[in-house]
Amino acid sequence: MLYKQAKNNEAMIFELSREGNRGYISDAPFGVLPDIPKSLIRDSPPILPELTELDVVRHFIKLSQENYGVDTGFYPLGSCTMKYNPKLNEEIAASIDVTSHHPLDPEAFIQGNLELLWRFSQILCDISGMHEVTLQPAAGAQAEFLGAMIIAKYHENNGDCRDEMLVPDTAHGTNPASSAMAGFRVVEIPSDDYGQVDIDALAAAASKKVAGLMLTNPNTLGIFESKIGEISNIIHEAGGLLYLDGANLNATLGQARPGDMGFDIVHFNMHKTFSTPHGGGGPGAGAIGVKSFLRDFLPMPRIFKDGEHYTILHGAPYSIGKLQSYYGNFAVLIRAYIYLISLGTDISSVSEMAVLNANYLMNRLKKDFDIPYLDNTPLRKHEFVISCEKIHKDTGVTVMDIARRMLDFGIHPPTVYFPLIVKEALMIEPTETETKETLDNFADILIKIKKECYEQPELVLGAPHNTTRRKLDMVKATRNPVLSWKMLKD
Amino acid sequence: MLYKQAKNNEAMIFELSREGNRGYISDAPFGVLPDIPKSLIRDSPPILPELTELDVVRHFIKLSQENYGVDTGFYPLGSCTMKYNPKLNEEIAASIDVTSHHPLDPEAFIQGNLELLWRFSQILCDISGMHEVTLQPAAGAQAEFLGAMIIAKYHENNGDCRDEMLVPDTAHGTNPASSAMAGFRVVEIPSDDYGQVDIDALAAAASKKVAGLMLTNPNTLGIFESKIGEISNIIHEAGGLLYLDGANLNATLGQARPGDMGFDIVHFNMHKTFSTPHGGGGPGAGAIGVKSFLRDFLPMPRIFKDGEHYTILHGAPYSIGKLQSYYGNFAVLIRAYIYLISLGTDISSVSEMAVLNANYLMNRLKKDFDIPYLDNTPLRKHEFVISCEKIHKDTGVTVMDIARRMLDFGIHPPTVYFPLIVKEALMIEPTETETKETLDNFADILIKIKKECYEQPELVLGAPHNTTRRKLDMVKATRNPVLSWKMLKD
Amino acid sequence: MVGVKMVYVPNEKEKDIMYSYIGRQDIFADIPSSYRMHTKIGPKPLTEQETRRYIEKIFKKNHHVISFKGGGIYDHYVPSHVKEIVARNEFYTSYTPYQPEVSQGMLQALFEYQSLMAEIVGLPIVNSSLYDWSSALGEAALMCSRVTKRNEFIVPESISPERMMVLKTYVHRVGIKIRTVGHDPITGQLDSKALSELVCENTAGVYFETPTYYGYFEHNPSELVKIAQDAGALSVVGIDPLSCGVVKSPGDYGADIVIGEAAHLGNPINFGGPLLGIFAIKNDRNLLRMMPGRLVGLTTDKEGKNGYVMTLQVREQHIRRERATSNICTNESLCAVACAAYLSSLGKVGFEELSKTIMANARYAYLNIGAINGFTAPCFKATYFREFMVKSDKTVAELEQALNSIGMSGGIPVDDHTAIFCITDKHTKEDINKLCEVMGGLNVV
Amino acid sequence: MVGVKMVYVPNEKEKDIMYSYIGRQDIFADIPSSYRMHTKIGPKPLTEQETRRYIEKIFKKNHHVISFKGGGIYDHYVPSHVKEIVARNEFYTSYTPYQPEVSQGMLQALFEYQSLMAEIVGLPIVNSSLYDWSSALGEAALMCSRVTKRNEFIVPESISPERMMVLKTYVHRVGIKIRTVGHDPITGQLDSKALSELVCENTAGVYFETPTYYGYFEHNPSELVKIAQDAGALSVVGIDPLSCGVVKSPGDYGADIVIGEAAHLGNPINFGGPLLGIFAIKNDRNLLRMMPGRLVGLTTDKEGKNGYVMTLQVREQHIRRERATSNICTNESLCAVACAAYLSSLGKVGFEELSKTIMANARYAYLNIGAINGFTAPCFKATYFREFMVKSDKTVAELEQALNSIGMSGGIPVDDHTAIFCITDKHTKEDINKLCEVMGGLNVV
Repeated sequence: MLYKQAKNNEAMIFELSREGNRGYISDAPFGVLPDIPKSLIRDSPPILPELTELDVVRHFIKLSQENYGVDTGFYPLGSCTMKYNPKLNEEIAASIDVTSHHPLDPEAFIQGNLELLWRFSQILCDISGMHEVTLQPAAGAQAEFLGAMIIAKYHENNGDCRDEMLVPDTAHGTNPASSAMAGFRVVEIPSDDYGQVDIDALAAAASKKVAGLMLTNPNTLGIFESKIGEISNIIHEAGGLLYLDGANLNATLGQARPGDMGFDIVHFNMHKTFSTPHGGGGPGAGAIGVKSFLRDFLPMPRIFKDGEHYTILHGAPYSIGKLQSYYGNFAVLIRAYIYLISLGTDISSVSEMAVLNANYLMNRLKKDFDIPYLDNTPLRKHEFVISCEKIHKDTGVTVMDIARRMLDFGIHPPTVYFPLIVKEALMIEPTETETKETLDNFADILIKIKKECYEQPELVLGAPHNTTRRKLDMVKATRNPVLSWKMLKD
Repeated sequence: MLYKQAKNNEAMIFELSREGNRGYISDAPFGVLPDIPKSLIRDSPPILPELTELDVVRHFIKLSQENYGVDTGFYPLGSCTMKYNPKLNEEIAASIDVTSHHPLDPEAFIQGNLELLWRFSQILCDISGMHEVTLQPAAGAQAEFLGAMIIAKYHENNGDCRDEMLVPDTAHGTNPASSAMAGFRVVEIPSDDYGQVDIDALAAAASKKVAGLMLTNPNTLGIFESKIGEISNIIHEAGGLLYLDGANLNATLGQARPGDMGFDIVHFNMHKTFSTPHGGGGPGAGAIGVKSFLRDFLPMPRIFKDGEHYTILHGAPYSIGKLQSYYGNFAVLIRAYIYLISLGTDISSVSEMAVLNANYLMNRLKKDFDIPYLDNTPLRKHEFVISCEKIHKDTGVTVMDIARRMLDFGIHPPTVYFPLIVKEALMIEPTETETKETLDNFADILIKIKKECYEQPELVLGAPHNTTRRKLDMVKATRNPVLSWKMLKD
Repeated sequence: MVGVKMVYVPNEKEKDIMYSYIGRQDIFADIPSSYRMHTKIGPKPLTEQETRRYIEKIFKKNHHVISFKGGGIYDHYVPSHVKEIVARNEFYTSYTPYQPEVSQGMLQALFEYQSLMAEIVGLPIVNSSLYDWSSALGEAALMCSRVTKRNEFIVPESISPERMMVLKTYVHRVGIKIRTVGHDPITGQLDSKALSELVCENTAGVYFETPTYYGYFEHNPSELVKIAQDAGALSVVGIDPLSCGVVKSPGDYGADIVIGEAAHLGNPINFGGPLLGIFAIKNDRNLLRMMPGRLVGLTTDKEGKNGYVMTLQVREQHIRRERATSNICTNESLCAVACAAYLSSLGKVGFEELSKTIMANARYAYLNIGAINGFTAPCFKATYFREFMVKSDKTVAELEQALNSIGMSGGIPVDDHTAIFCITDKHTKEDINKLCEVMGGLNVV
Repeated sequence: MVGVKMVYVPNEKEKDIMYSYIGRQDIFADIPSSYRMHTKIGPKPLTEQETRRYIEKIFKKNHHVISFKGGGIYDHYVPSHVKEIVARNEFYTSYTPYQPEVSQGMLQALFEYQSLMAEIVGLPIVNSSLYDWSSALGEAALMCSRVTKRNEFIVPESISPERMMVLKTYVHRVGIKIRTVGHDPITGQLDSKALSELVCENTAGVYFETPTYYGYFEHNPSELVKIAQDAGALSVVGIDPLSCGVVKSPGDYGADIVIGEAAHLGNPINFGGPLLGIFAIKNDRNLLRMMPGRLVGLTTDKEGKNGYVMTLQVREQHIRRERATSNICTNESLCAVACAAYLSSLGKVGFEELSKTIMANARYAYLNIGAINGFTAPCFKATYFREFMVKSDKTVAELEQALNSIGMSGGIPVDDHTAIFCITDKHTKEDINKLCEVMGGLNVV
């Protein structure tokens, strides 16, 4: 039986506007408006739509039904770790204790919040083997930028002028982008036949210009960089720093610690590894852990424990400064903290099942699909990558078509066309929160779609059939950008 | 564009069970289990399904998407007053103040709750013109039963043996059912050509055997019983009491008070008149207001204000006793109270727009549909009733088919086949919270469906086409009842 | 505040068009003028913020306590995800699912509630809820009388006074007589000999509770059921469903009707309401025909797919009117959905675990209380579930005062020196130790 | 507690089958053994109830205060229905909408956010969010430099110190120099003469804020924009969008880029995060190509129906890598949805009303504070929005202490005797009167 997504044919909110309707009314003023210079006054207020509370609710509830989340189905989007978002965390994050404090309120009034942040950073240190953690980055990419800035600051501080950042060819796009924002020239390191960093190439690249290496481990093929010890030596001997892109930390939680592997800087994604919801794109939250020799470069503010009291350090001479206002995405961090204290030592079962699920699913599929590097590297960690290149050559069906066809079965497709080194890549990350039945069902569907590619390619090419919208015209959207109601009207 | 409801093809929850999975784990015991006699011990625990938290969430979220509520669309279900349920009320009802108190906790600890109940009953008195209100009934039907019991008790107390309850032929089914539960013989009073109580028939029925009349005003045709003064005189002169079925109070809020019209007892439905959500069938909450001469018959407990303190009266000699445990459906009552204090004097705009919406929609439809009693009684209050008898005769399409066809347009159909005195009745109550556009859209669709009945009857007869399930076999369900997983398995 | 109504009432600017479309300005002209109001009633309208401040100010007059009161209202922990499920707009803003094709979600959820509760009580037919345990008892008495055409209903003396009052209200006017039967002063067990003597050709039903209002189980429920059935009466058993994780279900010993309270399985206590009345029967076509309340059944749609409908509606008031099996219409559906989500989350193992935990923790409490000088607990030689009687030298009022002073609320009084204490999964060991401390201190002073 | 993990991690009983299916027992064999952990790390697992108790115990160490601190974090009331909307599972548990056909809900909601914000700022192109105002400023500086190929960025001296620090971090390594321009000591207005002298052929962008960090408006923003544009630089304006209910929008006076903070429009303050950075530009293809952040656009599906997609992704890191217009990936989408729901609820009239209310209430506050002996407020001759500087004879620390002692938190310090106070729609007249009372009392003592 095929899935069918709701189609509510909901108009744009501006079209629902009717003069005189109100959806929220604020308190009447108790003060009197000052005289405002005429030149300052807006000619007419912004033309926001006018709706009742019911109109607004119905509109967005209908829209929500036309969206797909982890709570509605399997979401094996590779490298995004779309695990279940526990509801206790949501409830606590919505409580007044989390929502209502101003970050600049007096220390004495926010001791609970400071304690939570401090305790959380301690747990992250324990898990990662790092020595201090900052929770300020609003997201993984901002954490990467921070990591790159710390690398820069470290070398600057040593009077060492290094402007190259090494990045493997399997890296997330944010790595080179963040490096560039931090003023580095990006040097790409190729992968070897094992789907790992080519050690020779790395050694060749490791010069005095190298500020550091941004490594994802396990990498985006789901392959653990087994020569991490060697990599660490090469980079450190060249005077560079070793940075872990922690996007894939879910694979090693409680099994091995980046700090022990020689990483100097690690970033964490709360919305990947620690189960905070992704909100349709955000907010997430990031964190950066560093070894002790880098702690002075961390951004402000830092929180310290002083007996039973928690204090805030607002300035420090070597700090890189600030990345964003205040303490970071507190409401997201608190969810991650609750997740961690709830699981406690069971955290290792998260990585175990994440890895077991990925390997089980890969084995379910390996007869029917090409899995690059499988002969040389038979194990994966939390995710694995299939190549649909042969299907494409044989039938003309692209991996994007296959992805769209999966939608008809009520499954969110895996990541496509990434990593870039695999052609027609399908990057599958089941996560630990899914049952064996869900994995088996996914495998059956993917195999069925492969069959369709050969027997009824038009079915796949015409997909999706059962979603709110059929295949959308991306080219039109780019050629003639309509980005707002204002642009549409004009 | 036609609406399409989601189809998630969700299995029964027992089918999702996998041994060893857990969705909630309670704290470990700190005590030790007593020795339990073997004969007492259950052979094996109940076979409840085993799921993770994610499994449970996903299952019920998917089910919810296959349901239709006010928040997803227009719901003009006659006599049910499916108005918008304001979200502030939901948020407050979920707060710990509402959820966490035990009804028998010491008076001093629950003063806030007692005050809320007391204040609420005062507002209901003001609105209805009654003298005391009890909030105990769990629902409208239980309130009716209480009303009937009070009528019985009143006559008993007077040593007056009366065993007939008069009920108009337009009455809700609960009126006769509640009367019967209270030991009354039900005597039906016919309607006249104006769609109102036939005064002559009423006068003829009004004997010394008559305990009371249960009247709905406006009645279920949406027609105000204009001769209410005469009705009141007839009943009272016969020694009976006049009871208002308050299901349709939304029509007269702030416009006229049942107390002023001679009603001795009034019931209220929180989930109709006062915007509390209906929860897919409940919980609702009821209330009964009485004139002062009946207050001693009210159920226990009663709440009194004593200076700034609120006290509970648990027993009284003439009380009918108790209808259900404790104070009634507090979490529902609180929502209704918030609604009322928020609207305050604006409550009359609720009834104005409810009535205007109904009359507007009726006028939009009167050219195309038969509306009984319209010639004699051109005004309606909050609802109106169409007869689809002619369409049925002409095309064979029943009003139930028409109702099912409406589902394809994303609209919940009106009540069908009620009131019983109108053939192929369609009972339409738009409520005040809907916009003119929604009404216009509804009218257009109903007219379109009428056209379909004549031009493409198979389209209507085959409806619904776009809902989670197509037309369901009611006869099969009755002939071979499968009422649980246990019955299905066995 | 002017305009607050507009948030809930639209069409402010379209009113004129609508009035002129219908061709009249006074849409209340059919209300005799003597009844029409010419002044507005009610308080000043409040904005959302003002409303919240107003309510919160009143809430401040409540005080949160650790309460040991039960009596059918058991304050269990509700997992966050259960709350999130019943907060789904499509569930909570829907009406009774009269249009099944568009209401499969609620219907399936209710079918699942019926099914889960059926597993627990051991009977295959459970309605989709009644208001509460008390009114379920009233309905059960009425049903027994309808089915047997007899007019006596036997209940234990030890029944909860709340339930007894409600029962009396329900049967008062239809000529059903309530008879009571006592219990053994040592074991608390229902006096089966007295019951045997009480049943007769007028007995419509025999009701007993296990666990009883005093908290212990009937150790020989099958005997009680048999006495009823041998007399041609129906047996009605009242239960705390959670206890069925440990003890035999009423289905195991052949009960005809099972009632009880299930609100605590997934719902907060809400100051006593809404609750969730269980009503279950044997698979007996005659009983089914006479049963009160709504039933959801499985059927198929025109494409042959499984689907759910409300069924056997011919029993109900909206069709059968005064000959209906009950007047119930609105029930407690959403509480039943919460219950279904909660029970599925506990699962087979978790349900048994929780059932045992309650029993073990209650034992911890009564053993420790019983060990305090001047206190006796529990008071009967029997197996207890979650509630138990505590007798004390001091009066219940003195004890209550001492507990209140430290933010606790003691048991439900039975007499001047006896109260029924209740343990839920929210009580910690520390709570009980603190309770014992106060009790111990009371006697020292 | 053993087994807690099972709530989140399934397959406990199927692990063996799965291990044997893949034919290996050690799935971490690829991690060099020297790095593998042999002991479990972390605290004892907690049940849901234990977790809640643990957290609530820590929360008790917080104290709720009435705070007059703003600085970009404005504690506005969030209507209940807005919270309910963003709590929809389909919204909050979804990823970035990479598969548009199945993600129309989030895409349309984000398109609506972009559209609503476009109406407010008066520019047609708004991205679907950045992290916050501060990082938006950093991105704006980088973009100005990219677009103009110049390397100086001018900001007002009066900029918030938080934003200044973030800006410096963002531009530190790419060779952009920050230059500052002062303001008139009486009117607070940006020194347009100095600015005219400062702009040159190296100027990539000129940034100013209105309302400023000190709370008043720039009265001649179009002049400032013109100075920038005449020098071939881009003008960047930082705003509180709510002020645009009263004052001209940056679009009205021709700004090229608008940034600001919108979290307070529909989101709680959450101890400062998440926030909601606005980033808007003129309709200019060249600027559009260089813009950071995600954009949702309208298109059609294969049946010709309107639909939404993320568009112009070629600017982004996952395609363009080191040549991307920003590294931003995860943004603040759900906060943007809340903002869209909130703005649609206020509507045209409500937005203007609220904008004026804030302004009027702030005036009530500064007039009353200014009337207190020993206090000056506001400190510049200009039109104020919600924040204003208060100078006092007593030190800020003394004032803060007095306020803290009655559960209030005063303004954000500027210097020893000056602080910036902030008014939101949560402050009542009573709050402000109480504030004034404390201030008045302070000088008496």
